Amino acid sequence: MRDWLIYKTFWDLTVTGVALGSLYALVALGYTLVYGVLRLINFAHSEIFMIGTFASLITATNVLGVPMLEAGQYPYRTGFQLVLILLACLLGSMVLSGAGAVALERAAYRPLRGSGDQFGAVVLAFVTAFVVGLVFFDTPKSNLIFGIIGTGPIAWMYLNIFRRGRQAPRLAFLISAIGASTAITEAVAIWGPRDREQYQTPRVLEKKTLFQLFGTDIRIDYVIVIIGALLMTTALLLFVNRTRLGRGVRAVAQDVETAKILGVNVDFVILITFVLGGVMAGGAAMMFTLVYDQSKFNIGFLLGVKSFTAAVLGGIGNLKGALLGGLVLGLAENYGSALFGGEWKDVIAFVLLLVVLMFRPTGLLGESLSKARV
Amino acid sequence: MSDNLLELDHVTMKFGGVTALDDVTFAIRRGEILGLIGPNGAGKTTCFNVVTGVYAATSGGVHFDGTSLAGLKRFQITKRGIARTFQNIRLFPDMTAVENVMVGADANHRTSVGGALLGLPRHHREEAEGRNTAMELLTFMGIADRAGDAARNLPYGYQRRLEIARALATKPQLLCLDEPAAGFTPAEKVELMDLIRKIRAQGYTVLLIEHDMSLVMGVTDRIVVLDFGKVIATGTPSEVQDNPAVVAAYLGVPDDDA
Amino acid sequence: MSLSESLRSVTSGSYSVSRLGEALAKQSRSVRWSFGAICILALYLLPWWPSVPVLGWIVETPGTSFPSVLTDQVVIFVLVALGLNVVVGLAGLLDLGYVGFYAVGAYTVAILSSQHANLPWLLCMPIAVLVSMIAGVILGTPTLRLRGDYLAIVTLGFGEIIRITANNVEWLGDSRGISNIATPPSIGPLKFTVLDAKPYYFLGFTTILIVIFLLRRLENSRVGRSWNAIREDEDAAELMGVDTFKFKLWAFAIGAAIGGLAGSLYAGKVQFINPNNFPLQLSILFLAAVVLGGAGNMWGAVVGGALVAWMPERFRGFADKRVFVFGVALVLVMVFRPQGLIPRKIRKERWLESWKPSTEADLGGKE
Amino acid sequence: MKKSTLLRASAIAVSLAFVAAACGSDSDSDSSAAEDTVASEVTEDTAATAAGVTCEPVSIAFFGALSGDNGNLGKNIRAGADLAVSEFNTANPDCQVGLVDFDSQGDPAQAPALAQEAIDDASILGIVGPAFSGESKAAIPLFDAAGLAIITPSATNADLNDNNWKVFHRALAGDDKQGPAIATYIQNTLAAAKVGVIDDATEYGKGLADIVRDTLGDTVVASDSIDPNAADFSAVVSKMKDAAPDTIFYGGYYAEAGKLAKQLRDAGVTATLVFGDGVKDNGFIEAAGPAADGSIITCTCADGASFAEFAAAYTAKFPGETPQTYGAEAYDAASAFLAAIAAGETDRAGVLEFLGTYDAAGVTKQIKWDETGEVAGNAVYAYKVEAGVISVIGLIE
Repeated sequence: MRDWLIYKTFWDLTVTGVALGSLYALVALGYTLVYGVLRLINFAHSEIFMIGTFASLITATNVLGVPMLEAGQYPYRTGFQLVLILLACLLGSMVLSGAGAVALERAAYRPLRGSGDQFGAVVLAFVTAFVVGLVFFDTPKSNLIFGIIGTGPIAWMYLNIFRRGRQAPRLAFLISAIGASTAITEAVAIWGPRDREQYQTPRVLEKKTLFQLFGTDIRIDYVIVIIGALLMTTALLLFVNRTRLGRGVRAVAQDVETAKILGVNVDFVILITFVLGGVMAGGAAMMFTLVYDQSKFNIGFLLGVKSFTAAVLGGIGNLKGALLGGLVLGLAENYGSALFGGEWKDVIAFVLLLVVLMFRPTGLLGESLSKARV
Repeated sequence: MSDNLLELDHVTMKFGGVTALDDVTFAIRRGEILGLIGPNGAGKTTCFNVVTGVYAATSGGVHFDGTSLAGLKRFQITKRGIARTFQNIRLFPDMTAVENVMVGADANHRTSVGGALLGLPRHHREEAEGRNTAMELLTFMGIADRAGDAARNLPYGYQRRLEIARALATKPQLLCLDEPAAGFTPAEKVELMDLIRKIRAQGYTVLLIEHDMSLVMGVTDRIVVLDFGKVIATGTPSEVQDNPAVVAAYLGVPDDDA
Repeated sequence: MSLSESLRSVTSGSYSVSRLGEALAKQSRSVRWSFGAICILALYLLPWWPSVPVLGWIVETPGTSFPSVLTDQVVIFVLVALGLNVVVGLAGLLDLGYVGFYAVGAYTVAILSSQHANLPWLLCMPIAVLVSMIAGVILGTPTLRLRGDYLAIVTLGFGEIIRITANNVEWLGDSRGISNIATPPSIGPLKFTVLDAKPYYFLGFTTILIVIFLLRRLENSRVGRSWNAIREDEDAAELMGVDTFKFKLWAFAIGAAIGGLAGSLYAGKVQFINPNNFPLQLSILFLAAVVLGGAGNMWGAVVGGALVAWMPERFRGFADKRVFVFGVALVLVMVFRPQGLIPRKIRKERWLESWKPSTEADLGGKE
Repeated sequence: MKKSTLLRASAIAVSLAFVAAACGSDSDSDSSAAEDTVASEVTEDTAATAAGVTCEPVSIAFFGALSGDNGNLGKNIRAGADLAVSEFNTANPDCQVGLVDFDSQGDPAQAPALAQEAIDDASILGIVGPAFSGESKAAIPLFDAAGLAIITPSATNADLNDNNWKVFHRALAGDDKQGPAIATYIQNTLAAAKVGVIDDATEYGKGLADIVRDTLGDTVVASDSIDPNAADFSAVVSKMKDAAPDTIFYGGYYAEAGKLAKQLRDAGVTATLVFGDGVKDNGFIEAAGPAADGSIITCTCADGASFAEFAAAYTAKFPGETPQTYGAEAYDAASAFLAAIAAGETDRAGVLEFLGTYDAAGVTKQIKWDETGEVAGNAVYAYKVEAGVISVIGLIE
């Protein structure tokens, strides 16, 4: 009976699967970029995505003043106004996610590479002072003030004790990433206005059916997601392959030492890599809110794990692999859920990964950012 | 039993479209020091990698002590009696010098989890044997004074010697040295030549890749010259020295590494 | 010494611990042994520490029962950290699904002593260890050929597969979990009852001591050396004659067995398990414990495991902010002590000092 | 060298001071929290009505998640108990009852240690909680052995009282009462010919959904589970769209119910949506928006006149908030313990015995327990969402 079901709903599952896969792919690009350059599983990338969804929410409601509901109905917008709102949200998400990624890199990773700088020291010092403040005060405002006051001296101290020129073991990066991820998630859960509750984002786009394909309704939000993901991936590929900075990224991905000798500013290239990953995650986040109208403090976790799976599936470090991996994973999850039941969705994803790695130990398209030629 | 310890039989190695080794055939006789030379990119290290099982040859075969090495895993080849060092030193940096050598000595040991957990007599015997072997080798290489130091903290020359000690600890029949003198001062090179002779005197067969012509000429019995993956000359040092093809190869490709 | 240097020495200050170690190493064998014996005795008395002045105020866990925290969390985390340290710290294999083995151990005991049979705990426990070990081999055989981070994501998937399967398969108790799991049998005055956690602690601590004893034997043997070599440079290790696959599989199997052992202890104590006991986040916490303590150092793993289990309970006063603080602390520790609190040390070969060449240098070469 | 030793010493001193401050402040906050309730009530009650009972300082405890992923459910439940306790303290200035929190984070691994601590605190006479079924199974054996009565305001799993726990009570009906009622409603009132059933693969959701599935039998034409942590339910939605049932039942909590309702409506599924009591929460309306309209929610609670009173008091105590899922049940549970204290019970055995004879009108229903600890009576009510408001439409026969 289930075979029959998947046959009947095949195109339906395909469309939604590709849309979901596109989101996976965009987030996976961030994992793959950072992995390609630093050989690091950027565990906190899922939180960059989460920040993006909140940026989109804030842009829509606080900046543009779109209400959640208008007279009990969704606040649909049309035409120019709609495009403007969507673009503003996209921009907001990309900027905030990109900025989040930069802060993450400077504070949680760069000091571990032995080149900690003022920026990272200040961020770390502020967080430290804030945590110490938690001991003495119980209101966010006094914590914040205490944090700001304490930042200066602690930052000075941190700058003095940064281990310059000493590369930390790779496991330390991973744990630092996990710590950063935990801290960001919990900060949103504790000090966000709705605590751990789910947030809604205003639905400005009416989910109209654009056309029918093989008897399946193709909705506008899915079309936007799929086209958006393709455009962003293409832009990223062009950037990495055609620009000077992109060459720098590839050079560092290939061999850090050689790149250094050739005069590439490695720290700057790494920063750019994080920005690129953050922007992609921001784009994904905005489109996510477009389809699902929601966010939550831990929204990134599962999506992050899946996206990382997608990146490995396609061949980690390989940009086109991330796209392919995302799409394959999205489709497999949808078909598999229909076939075996939704409770097995994650099992299907991981078994697929295992099977693929058995036969292609470096993923579908093989690894290495440096070899990701168009 | 043949006189040859190792035979390369029409070995060809291709990476994608690049042919790194092209129909290479040569043999190493028991007890000799064979030099493998050639300009940069001639395929010397690839040749090593095929012998030690890092790569499987695209075609052709490698025979060691009369049997084919095809299909053997790397560690099995080592246990058969081929040990090597690396061009860019690859010690176990966070382990002590003596531990590094003991890893090599373990190639001849059989204690596994059960034996270690139960503290079987064989475990103790092998540990003691490993320690002795390691310390004797370190003494032999002249670096026993730093036996308890982490490999990463040793001076460069010590690290090179430690690699040789580690390889010797596997009790090989054939010792493959990949540019052991790279980065050495002339005085150190002389010491190294003595050392290689001493190693041979102990009964080992040595395959030596080296850039430094004086070293190769001074220590080897015979020399194989590779260029662009092909054997262009084989013979004693003096024969090879006068070979016009060799001269052309070396003059044609400037040696920027030495 | 300049100010910044002194600051640095404070953060890198393993001085207190390592100095103690050095001071001890200089003492005679009998002094070292009696010091060890006193430490062990003091640790056996750990459940009573909260009533000691000063010390008690440091270790107590306000708002929750200290002896129960010891048995349900600290002992389990220390055991798990010891096991994971074999995989991650010694052999250098990144395992993000270690909770899977812990779950296999707990579920084996649960199924054999409650769900589908009524075997005594003492019989279930070794079976659980064996089953976990087999699970390790089954997972390891296909995946250990993968390198580094591929292994990480595959093991992460394995942990999730175990949890989701337990959650959705009726035979495994599905989301309701399994109750009434057998407790360990009473030994003389040690009665394993619901309301007294101390006997479980004695059992758990003894188990930890045995595991440490056995792991030390492994570490100081050909096996431990091979693991270290694999971690340092897998290719070089294989070319030096180390059967890398076999030893990686052993690391996996031994790690899994210890994880399963921890699971069987947990199941025997709490007598109830459900899939919520084994979330993915727990694997990450386990890994954090090992690296925080100092990957590759058994004592580091012990300290890391104990800290990660105990700290959140100690600082219950922070209520919902303690997880945030934990996250920040992880970043700070990694930034300023990337090797962990008790870094892996270059092994001091005590025999080296007394080593004398037995004969003239003989290389054992071929004639 | 001397300087550095000094520096080290001072560094150690500073860090010790931090620890001291940390510990000092946290024990402060503990006690001050308890005192807070006491102090504020006393000052508020300047009239000092002579009425009220006298008692030794005693407390009841809340046991459940206050932090972690499920922290919200726990906080809402705790608020109900908190309201009952502060009302009681206002009314009885000479009998101040404390409310002690045991934050389990919903984690069964933390539950036994917390239960042990509650047991070791002799002033605690009763437990409102444990909030979830999983932690209940890990903690209740300890409470049972210690004879400390519990009233869970939210754990509905049917097999919870298979264990002959004598301390076990719950302030709401188990799934084995609600499930068949839901099925009856779908069959009789909605007269559904084709039903789809979805659950969230949790103990609560799947437990309830399975009862509905079993009761409805062949009318269930499509059945599936979702992962509550996922955002996308498109595979399930496709399945439901294809099977075209007239009614869909979802067993789970309100947040996912909201997401699911929205995605079903977006895909053009028009079936009537039916939910269990875990969805009776404004969070559902917020998450689903207009998609919530027309949904049916069942609950073993009746929003009678006393409920309105409760809601008003709730908003007065927690400005800007309304009672959420299981908040009212927690209020009823705490009230039962407070009644025992008011009746002069001073030890756990007495409280436990008192609960056996307790029979009073609660906010949600008449509270009276049978010998297994299940609340007597089978009343299950249906609610309907209309224009963003959940209102009762009647008793399910």
